[in-house]
Amino acid sequence: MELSAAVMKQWALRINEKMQEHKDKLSELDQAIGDGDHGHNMARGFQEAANKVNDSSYDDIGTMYKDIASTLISKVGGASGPLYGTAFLKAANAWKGRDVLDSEAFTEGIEAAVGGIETRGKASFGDKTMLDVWIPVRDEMKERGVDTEQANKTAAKEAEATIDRVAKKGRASYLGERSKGHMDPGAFSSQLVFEALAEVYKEGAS
Amino acid sequence: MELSAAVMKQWALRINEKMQEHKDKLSELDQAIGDGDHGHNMARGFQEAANKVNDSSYDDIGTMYKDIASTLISKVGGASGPLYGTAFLKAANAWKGRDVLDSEAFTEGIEAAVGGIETRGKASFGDKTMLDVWIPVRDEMKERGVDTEQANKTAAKEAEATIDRVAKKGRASYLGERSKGHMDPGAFSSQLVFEALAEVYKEGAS
Amino acid sequence: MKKLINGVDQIVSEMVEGLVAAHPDKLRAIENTNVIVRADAPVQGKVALISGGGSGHEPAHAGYVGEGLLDAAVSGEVFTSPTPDQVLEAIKAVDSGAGVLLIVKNYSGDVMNFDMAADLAEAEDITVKQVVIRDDVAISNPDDRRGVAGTTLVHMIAGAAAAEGKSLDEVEAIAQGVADNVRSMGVSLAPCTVPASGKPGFTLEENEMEIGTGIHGEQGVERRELMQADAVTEELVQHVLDDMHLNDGSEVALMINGQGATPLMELYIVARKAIQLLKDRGIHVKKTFVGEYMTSLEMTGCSVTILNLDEERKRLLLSGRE
Amino acid sequence: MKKLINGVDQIVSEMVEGLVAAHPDKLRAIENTNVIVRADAPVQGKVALISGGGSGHEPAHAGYVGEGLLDAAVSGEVFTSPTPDQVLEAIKAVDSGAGVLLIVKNYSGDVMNFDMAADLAEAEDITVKQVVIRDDVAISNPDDRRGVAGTTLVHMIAGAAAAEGKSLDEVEAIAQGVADNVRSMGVSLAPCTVPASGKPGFTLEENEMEIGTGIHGEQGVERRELMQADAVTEELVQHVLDDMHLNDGSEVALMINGQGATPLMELYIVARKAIQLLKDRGIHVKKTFVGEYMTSLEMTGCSVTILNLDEERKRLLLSGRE
Ligand SMILES: Nc1ncnc2c1ncn2[C@@H]1O[C@H](COP(=O)(O)OP(=O)(O)O)[C@@H](O)[C@H]1O
Ligand SMILES: Nc1ncnc2c1ncn2[C@@H]1O[C@H](COP(=O)(O)OP(=O)(O)O)[C@@H](O)[C@H]1O
Ligand SMILES: [Mg+2]
Ligand SMILES: [Mg+2]
Ligand SMILES: [Mg+2]
Ligand SMILES: [Mg+2]
Repeated sequence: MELSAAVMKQWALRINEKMQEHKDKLSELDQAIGDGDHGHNMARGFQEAANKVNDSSYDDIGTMYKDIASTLISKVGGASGPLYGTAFLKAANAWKGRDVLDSEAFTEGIEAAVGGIETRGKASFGDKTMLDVWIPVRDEMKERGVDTEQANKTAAKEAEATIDRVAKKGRASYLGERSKGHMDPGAFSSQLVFEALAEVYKEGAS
Repeated sequence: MELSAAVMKQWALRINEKMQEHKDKLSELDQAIGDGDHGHNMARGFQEAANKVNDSSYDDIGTMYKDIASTLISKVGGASGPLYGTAFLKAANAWKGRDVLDSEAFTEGIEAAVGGIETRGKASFGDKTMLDVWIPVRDEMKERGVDTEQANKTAAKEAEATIDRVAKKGRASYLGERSKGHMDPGAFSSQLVFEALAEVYKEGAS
Repeated sequence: MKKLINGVDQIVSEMVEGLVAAHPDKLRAIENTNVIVRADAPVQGKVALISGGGSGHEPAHAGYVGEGLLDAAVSGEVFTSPTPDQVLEAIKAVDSGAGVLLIVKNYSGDVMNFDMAADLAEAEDITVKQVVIRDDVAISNPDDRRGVAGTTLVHMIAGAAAAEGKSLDEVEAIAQGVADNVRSMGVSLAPCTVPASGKPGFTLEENEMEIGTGIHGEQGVERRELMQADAVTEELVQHVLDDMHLNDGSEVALMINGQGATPLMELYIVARKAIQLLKDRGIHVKKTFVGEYMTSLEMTGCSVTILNLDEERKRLLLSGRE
Repeated sequence: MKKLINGVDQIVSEMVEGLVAAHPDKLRAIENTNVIVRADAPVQGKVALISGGGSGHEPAHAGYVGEGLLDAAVSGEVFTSPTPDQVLEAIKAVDSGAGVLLIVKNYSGDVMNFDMAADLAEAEDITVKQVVIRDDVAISNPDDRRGVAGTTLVHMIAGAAAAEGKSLDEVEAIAQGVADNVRSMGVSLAPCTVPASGKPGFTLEENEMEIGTGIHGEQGVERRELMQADAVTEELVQHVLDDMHLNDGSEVALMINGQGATPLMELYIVARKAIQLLKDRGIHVKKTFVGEYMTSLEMTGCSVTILNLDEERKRLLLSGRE
């Protein structure tokens, strides 16, 4: 398994496409248990990140993802801005100086990303946040190496699993038991991140 | 034709009953071309007037109607308070010292009432106000003497006739052409005044 | 109807109780009335100012009672002029001998009830003058125009004049000067519900608005297709300016008044465009008010008010209270 | 969705333009940001106060920028915390060397974004402190509580302290004292519509209300049958008092805050009952605020805030700006 700078660029662009496509659904999920802006936040932020990536050329994947992270941090706001921003910033640090990522290197980035989300947001697995998706994906990668198809499946399954949970962090937590029965919007946007990864890897490999 | 103090008392009480009964309709008419409070204004004011009349005993019709007028002036507010209040105050002046009213005396009161409304509100016949009812009733009384049944019929017909008019005075005038197609609420409450008169006269005579 | 009230009949009296309970150092109510006066009324030697009308326009009118503004406010039932006896109570409570100015909005009901009160006061040897506000250019005939948000600028400027110790004639002339030079026009996107009726005053489709609405929840002079904020603002400002004689270099005060339910955010978007439009015409905005000054319960919409300033009005407005 | 706007994407920037255009003597915007600062910032020798958060809470936060209050306000998108770089711009614009206090409401987004900004500022050698407001007793765990209307009392009291020339540590301690002693609880009768989504945040039947709502148009902690104003007030006040340690003789400030579409008339009816309830318990209300201080767009409803006053807080609040 190898991910070139070109594929990593495609990943960022594809994430953006997915966020645009699912913007309304993401906001609807957020409206049910939050304030209804997650789709707009994601769409706004990743659009800017995609523009940034398109306007520049990168050999260094670290530099590319640092730019993506800074763009997210400065354009998204809300809870998801610092969280996605920090995630990609930490990953970028791990990917610094590389123009291609093998399974181990990619996993290091994901590990760093999850660490960043945890430190920033102080949530744990099961709190019905984006971490409910990121943590199992990371665990699987650490154990078996990167399998993007598998990561995609796990992300989808784990996003689904947030439906039955009671939110412990973020706005949805204010609803207490009433947060049950709805998928966490950040979990779904995270699922889209790994769905994008599987797609671009497959296209890049073929 | 003669109206005793007892019948004149009944008139005031019957007006109140009619205003209570048609309160919602009066407010609905006002909602269409005004601010929707005419029924509440009339119901509030005439209820207080009825209480006043019930709590006192009068030989002098003038004194009785002066009390009714003061009550209306101090309890109704809006446009209709001063107008109905002034109308009955002027009539009360004309009826001062009398314990029974013949056709001529009653007509003098109605004439004075109409004069009061005209002076206070500066409206004319055809402006789509209560005067559209009061003026024809007065004219008929002056011409042919008091016929309460006829006054009732004329009032109903003239209230109906306000529907097609464009309001020139009061809140409804702000709507211009849009005021067409709705009966003037003050015209309808005035119709009720004469409907009450016909009823109590008939009952008193029988 | 969803309202934080206890019963339709207690609304005004409970509001008055709340006002006085919240600001006991500033306000006092006259027993058995809905009249609110300055706690220190009558103020010796000062001309007293009274405003009032139906309730439902809060902060008007009781919110303007205080130093440098009104001496009393008379609150009728919701959207119903108060009765002459209540106005008389207010007059008697605030007159210090220097005379009383009644600030009256040009509605049949207000004009008649305040007029009757003035007659009653004159009979008790109190000198009373009246100024009638007719700022709503939605009505074409100037004599028939309603008094709307511009009334609050009369409170401020005449209030400042009275606080300076000016005589009744002087304060009246200044108030009349404001009344003659102020114009307003409103737009509504959604109606309000008068508590006594329990139903919205009218219905509007998702893409409709009413242009030229007054302050009593009535429909406006025309129903129109909903436009963007800038276009709406242009329409209102143009309508108002068409009725004024302003030149390049004229100085004005501008008020963007919310009708009750429109977020301040939107009022500032309207203010932004209104200020641009005036600037484009060379008109100098010396003071801008953005907020709720004269509401129509929870109506959605706003009005634009422009006041032509002369030196005296400018001085009084900029030095006075809001 | 019926709003006086030009487009969903321009709302915040046009509001900021409007604010500055309306009050050019008082306010200034930092170019290419939605940061509003005092026109005379940085004020030499004075500790600077910054508040902010998503937009849609107007007059919070930009409406509190001015002498004796905030030095800057940072506006995010509607109901979305502003980004760290915008907060950093604000910090840089207002720091005079005396240090900067960030007033942050306890929402994940606000906390994280302001925290990142504080880190960035420290890296530029600016001394930054933060006070996090958690006044919403609707949430039972004190650590998780949201910052709501009580935040504006921090603006006022910490603002007065900074204006007196107190040091950053002193101002921080005073602000923290307010934060520790203020409690709020809200109720909503109707939702609001976030412009970007275009649909109301939730739906309520004619006889339903949400108890324990925050300030972002979310549902509350519980849906209940609509009650009369007095009963609602009793519930809110009791909930707030249960979380405070007030005695017979305690002195407090009271705030009845409208969520956006509730007429001032109704807020005064609520104020009346709240004051009665406090009086019954021997609690002295030294100052009452009734109006819109921290809104949720055009949401219908209100919140009750009670602040326990010590001598210093009382002095600063009564002498300071509102
Ligand atoms: N403390 C946290 N830790 C991890 N994720 C969080 C945290 N708080 C919120 N989130 C995630 O952020 C998402 C909401 O993001 P968004 O709607 O964009 O921001 P906001 O909540 O400020 O409106 C939630 O669905 C959740 O997945
Ligand atoms: N100037 C006037 N002259 C005669 N009648 C008038 C005048 N103005 C209003 N009216 C009458 O008053 C009625 C409205 O009364 P009401 O609704 O109680 O008062 P308001 O208009 O103050 O709400 C109108 O239907 C009309 O008949
Ligand atoms: Mg959200
Ligand atoms: Mg009416
Ligand atoms: Mg009325
Ligand atoms: Mg948000």
